[in-house]
Amino acid sequence: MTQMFDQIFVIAKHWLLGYVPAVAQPLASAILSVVPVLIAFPLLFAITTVLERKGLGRIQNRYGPNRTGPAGFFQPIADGIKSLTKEDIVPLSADHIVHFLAPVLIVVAAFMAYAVLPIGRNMVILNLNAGVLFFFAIGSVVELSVFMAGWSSRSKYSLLGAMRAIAQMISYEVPLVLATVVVIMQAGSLSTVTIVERQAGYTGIWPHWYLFTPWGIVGFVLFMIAATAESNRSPFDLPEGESEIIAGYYIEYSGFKFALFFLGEYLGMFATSGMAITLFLGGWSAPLSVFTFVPSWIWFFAKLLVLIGGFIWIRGTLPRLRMDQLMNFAWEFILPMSLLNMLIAGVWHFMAPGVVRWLVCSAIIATPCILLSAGLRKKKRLMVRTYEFAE
Amino acid sequence: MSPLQGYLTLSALLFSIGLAGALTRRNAILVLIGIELMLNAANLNFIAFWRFGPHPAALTGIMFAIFSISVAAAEAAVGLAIILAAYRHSRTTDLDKMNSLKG
Amino acid sequence: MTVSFLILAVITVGGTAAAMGLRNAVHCVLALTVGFAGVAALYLQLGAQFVGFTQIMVYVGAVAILAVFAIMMTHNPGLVERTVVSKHWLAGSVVAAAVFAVLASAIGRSAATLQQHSPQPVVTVQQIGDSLMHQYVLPLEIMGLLLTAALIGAVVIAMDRKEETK
Amino acid sequence: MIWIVQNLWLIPALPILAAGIAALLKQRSRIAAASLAIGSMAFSFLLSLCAFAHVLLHPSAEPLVRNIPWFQFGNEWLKIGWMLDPLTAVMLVMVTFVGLLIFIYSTGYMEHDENFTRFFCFLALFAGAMLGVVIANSLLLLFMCWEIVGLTSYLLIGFWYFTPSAAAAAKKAFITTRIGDLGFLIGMVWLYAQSHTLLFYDAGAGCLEGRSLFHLVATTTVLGLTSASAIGILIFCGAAGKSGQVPLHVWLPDAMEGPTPVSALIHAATMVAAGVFLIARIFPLMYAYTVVKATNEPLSMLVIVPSPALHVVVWVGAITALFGATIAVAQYDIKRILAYSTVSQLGYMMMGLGVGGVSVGMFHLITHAFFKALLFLGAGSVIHGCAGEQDIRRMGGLRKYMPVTFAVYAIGMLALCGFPFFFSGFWSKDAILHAAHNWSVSQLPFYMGALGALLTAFYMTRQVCYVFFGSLRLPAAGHVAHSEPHSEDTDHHGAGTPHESPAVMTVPLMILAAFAILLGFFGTPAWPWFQSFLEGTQPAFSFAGFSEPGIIPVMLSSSLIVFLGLGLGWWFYYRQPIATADSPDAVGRLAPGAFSVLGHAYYIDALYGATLIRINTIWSRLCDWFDRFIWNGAVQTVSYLVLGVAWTDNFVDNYVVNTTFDGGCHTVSFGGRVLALLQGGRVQGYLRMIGVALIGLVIFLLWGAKA
Repeated sequence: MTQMFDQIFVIAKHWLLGYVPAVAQPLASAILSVVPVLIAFPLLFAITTVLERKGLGRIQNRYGPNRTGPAGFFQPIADGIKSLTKEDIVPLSADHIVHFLAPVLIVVAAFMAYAVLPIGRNMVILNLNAGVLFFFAIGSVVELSVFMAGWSSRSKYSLLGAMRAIAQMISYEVPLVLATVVVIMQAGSLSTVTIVERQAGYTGIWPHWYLFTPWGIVGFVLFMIAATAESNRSPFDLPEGESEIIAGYYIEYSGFKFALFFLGEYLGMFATSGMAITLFLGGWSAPLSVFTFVPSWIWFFAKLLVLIGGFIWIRGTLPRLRMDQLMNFAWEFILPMSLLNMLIAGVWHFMAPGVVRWLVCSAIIATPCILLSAGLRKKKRLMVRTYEFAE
Repeated sequence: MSPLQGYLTLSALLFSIGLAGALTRRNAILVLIGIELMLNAANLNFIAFWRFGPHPAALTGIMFAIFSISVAAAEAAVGLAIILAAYRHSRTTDLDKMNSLKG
Repeated sequence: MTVSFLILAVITVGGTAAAMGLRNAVHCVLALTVGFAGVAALYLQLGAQFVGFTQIMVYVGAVAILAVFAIMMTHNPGLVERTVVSKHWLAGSVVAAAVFAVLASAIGRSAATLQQHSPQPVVTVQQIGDSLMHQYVLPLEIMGLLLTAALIGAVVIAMDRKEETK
Repeated sequence: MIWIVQNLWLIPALPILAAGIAALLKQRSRIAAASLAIGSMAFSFLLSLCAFAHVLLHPSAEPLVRNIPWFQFGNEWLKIGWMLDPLTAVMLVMVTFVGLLIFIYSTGYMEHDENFTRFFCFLALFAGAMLGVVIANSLLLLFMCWEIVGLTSYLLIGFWYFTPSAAAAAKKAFITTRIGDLGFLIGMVWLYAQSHTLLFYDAGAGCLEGRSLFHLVATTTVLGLTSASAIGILIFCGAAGKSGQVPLHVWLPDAMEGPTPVSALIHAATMVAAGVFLIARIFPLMYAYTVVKATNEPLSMLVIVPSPALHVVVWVGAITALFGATIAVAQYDIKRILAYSTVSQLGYMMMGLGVGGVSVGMFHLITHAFFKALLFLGAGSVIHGCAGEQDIRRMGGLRKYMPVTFAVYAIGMLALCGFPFFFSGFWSKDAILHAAHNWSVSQLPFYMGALGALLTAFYMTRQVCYVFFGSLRLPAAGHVAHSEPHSEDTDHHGAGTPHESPAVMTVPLMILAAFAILLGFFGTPAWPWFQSFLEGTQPAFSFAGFSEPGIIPVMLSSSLIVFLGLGLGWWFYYRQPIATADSPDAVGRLAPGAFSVLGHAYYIDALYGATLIRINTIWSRLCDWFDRFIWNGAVQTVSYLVLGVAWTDNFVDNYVVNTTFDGGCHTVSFGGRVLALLQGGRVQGYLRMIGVALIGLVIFLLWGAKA
């Protein structure tokens, strides 16, 4: 029974495929596996927007959207209608083709990233041998589209915003990849499915998630920080800043294209969160062996929602960084720590299991972390933003 | 015409396109890009020969491609850096104007 | 000679040709990314997954962005470019065409020797990693050294000398 | 092997290491330097105690040695090493202990000196080198440490190098000792040539062991001396230089220019003792003469059938003893008096070595080390208290102002005089006199020694009366004393009222005083513990020791002499107290001429200045002239010849070679210019060429290869 629920989508897909002539079957199966993703995640995006706005409202001690529909839950629909019906303004001097391609490309890239995410047991669109690599390769396309957006609309603000965004993305892509390397070292595979299966076991009731190892914790934290920066979310939302470069690289966009950018960003955020879940939080596997009866895909989305909640919370509470602080943070703290983390993964791999291994690895990571942060704080390179003229 | 020949012809075409670009463009950056294209063509050759070669079990072709890709990356970085320096020196990236060894 | 190959070939050649032909440098780079993507797709078609993704990551993700940055930094609106091609463009294109002709004829002549059809080899990342770590470990190390040197060298070369004089 | 013997090298190594570190310290880090030196010294002292205890608990006739090959030359290894035997152990304990006390004392004495750190660096180096001398088992190693000792003594005496007299004294000390060391060096080389080793004890192969001794004695050289004796005499030159024996004693009084702790360290405890110790170390060599004459007698018999070397030692010692004592009578500088008394005491030691063997000499050395260190440090305390005043005529009545110093000084003085029964000096000096009395060759040394003892008592009494009794004759603060530039002079108590020294100075004094009293009882004839310890036999306590022939008379006579000396001193200097600083000396009034002669130390320095140094200067002038005109002329001519050759070469180059060469160069550069046309600096041009070349290559490969 639980099996049934777990595999319900797979079963449904095969059932549907039964009605398709054999010639068209590959195409049909591809469509059948892609379309649900194309539906599910935009829905999640809609829910997330309203959740975020309400959550931020609560954090900032005000009501969020609460007019449209029950408790304002139809707000995203209203927004969608609005952005669809708005006039699509393109600057006269803009490079029309590129200006049009940019948002499309960003959304397409964001969607392609889902191809390798195992949403549930046997529920991955294509099980690539180099899945993780694919994921990051696609992620790097986003930068290009951002540049296209910024450059094509012939505006100083957008160009500067694009430059900022790209600089930030490139500098945080390095630690992002390095943080995943530890998992790859341990799992010995680049295929997301394999990585999840490696974590799916249990000792007693406790799962074998990579989160529960020193390098796992550190890697997860680093990965999430880098992911926050990758998806331009607060406190790293430098590319858009009302005070400096108004809306950043999509300042010249309006109506549906703007919505597409919005969508693309959130999809990218979901994708990285999903990757984080796959790499560190055991993908679709249940957190405790007693909960295995709950279908795997539910677990995946549950974890995803938890991470999104975390994102919202951080956005509501943390102040933004300055640009230089952002860069220094990336190159002087995150990068060394992730390199060190790889070392620890190696040590962990070659030491005998036991308490000693834990202590040694934790010590190796903890001491440099403290020293480095202390040193940077002494050099005034790494601080919370100081408001020079306010206060 | 065998698939291998197709790939080889394609790579030859890429190579000559890159060469043409490198020979005809003024902008140093685009010249560099043309060279990158030639490298790509070479990589395509490696892969094609690996694929249709006598014993693909040996990963020589792939290895060579990987290494040359990384070399290309390094080369691009250094080359662009040099172009930047040259631009800072003589406010242009026009190769016809950058024709003296010492400024 | 499959259809997919032809499509990819057309995309690639078109992209690269546009990259070498367009007037606007940024357009060139964008078209170039299309060409790179096409090459990556060809790799995938040839069954070299890893190389294909590496290609996308390195070229689309890094080299293209780098080139774009370089263009942005070296673009000075002061001078208007009458032409994008250099003085000797004719000689250059002739040479390029001759090279293609020679190579193509060589390939055509060697048609007889290139007839064998081997089955699609499956190569996992595992194998690649193993051979990188065992058979090709020395080239790997040298590559790492080269990349480090290139990193530092690029930074040093591109660094603005004015800061030192300050 | 026992760990202490294994690690004996640590004892000198530690202070030397400390010196090395202290040399790197900054001038201001005084605490660090002092604690380094003192700490290392204390550690060495503990180690020495361990060594001493080991020797005490496991007495063995054979010394424990540890030899390590140093380097190879020719086909034989040069070995160095260290050894542990009663002699070494005793010296180690003495040097480290006294050194430690002196170090501690110095922290107080030098506290106002700005070169504090340098001072302690030198002190530590000196102590280390001295310890090296003590433990060395190879004459070469001993010699090296010996030279380091010389160097450091030079540095320390000239510590206040900015006072010309100190610099001169330092040079004098260095050069004088060098003269002695020349003999030492020659003797050493000769010894190596004779018995192909410099190790003292090396499991039968050492140069102080039977085989080589027999060989040395068998060969006779000039004046019918056995080579053993000749070598012994040569080495004794070195010992005489270090130990200030006549005629090489001149440096010792001048060395008083150094800081007082240095004087104590150099003159009381260690450096001067080094000479005596050297003789004691190579005693078998000196002694060997007779061994073979009566082959069946063991080495360690006390009644000596003297060898010529020992003759020399005895006579030099006796002369020095008397000589120093006489001079000391007429000195006014408190430290010079002590210096001359040291000279005479060293004479006693040498004499003791000669007439009574190792134990007698060494016993006096040890006791003397303690009470002379006590006296010097006491004198230092007096000088310190009197704001750098050294002239005893300007002191007086100090016993009221510095009672502690007075008490300990009195103890030291009595010990030096050899006050009967209660002071160490008595027993050790008595042992020497007794041995001299039994000396088979002549009685003269005994009488000289006795006279010396009388004078010793006399001049010590004189000094004490001058310094501590009578009325205070310290001048006003305006008059700043001559030597010892204490920066503290003008700081506090400049008014001229003496003050007691701080505890850090007085405590070591008390300790030394205690030892100055007690040590004597280890060597009484009744319980000759020390002698038997040195000879490795078990001490037996019996008053029968007194019943030996001649002991009682000698003792009585010597104590009588002492009392006589004290009485004379009292009569001259205490009965009518010295009123003013300028009032002439009591003895001086009796015999002014003799007194002034004594006051100028028999004009020995003047004599040397008139003879040796004069000759030396003339000779050096001669050499200079020779160098200037003969050699230099030769060099000049050669250089002119070379110049001529150079000129011709130059000509040939310019007008023959270059013309052809330049032609070649021109053609080459022309070709280069032609080829350079290809390199227009146009990258694409190069690239085009490459493309063309590629085409050519492919065409060749395709069509050309077939043909």
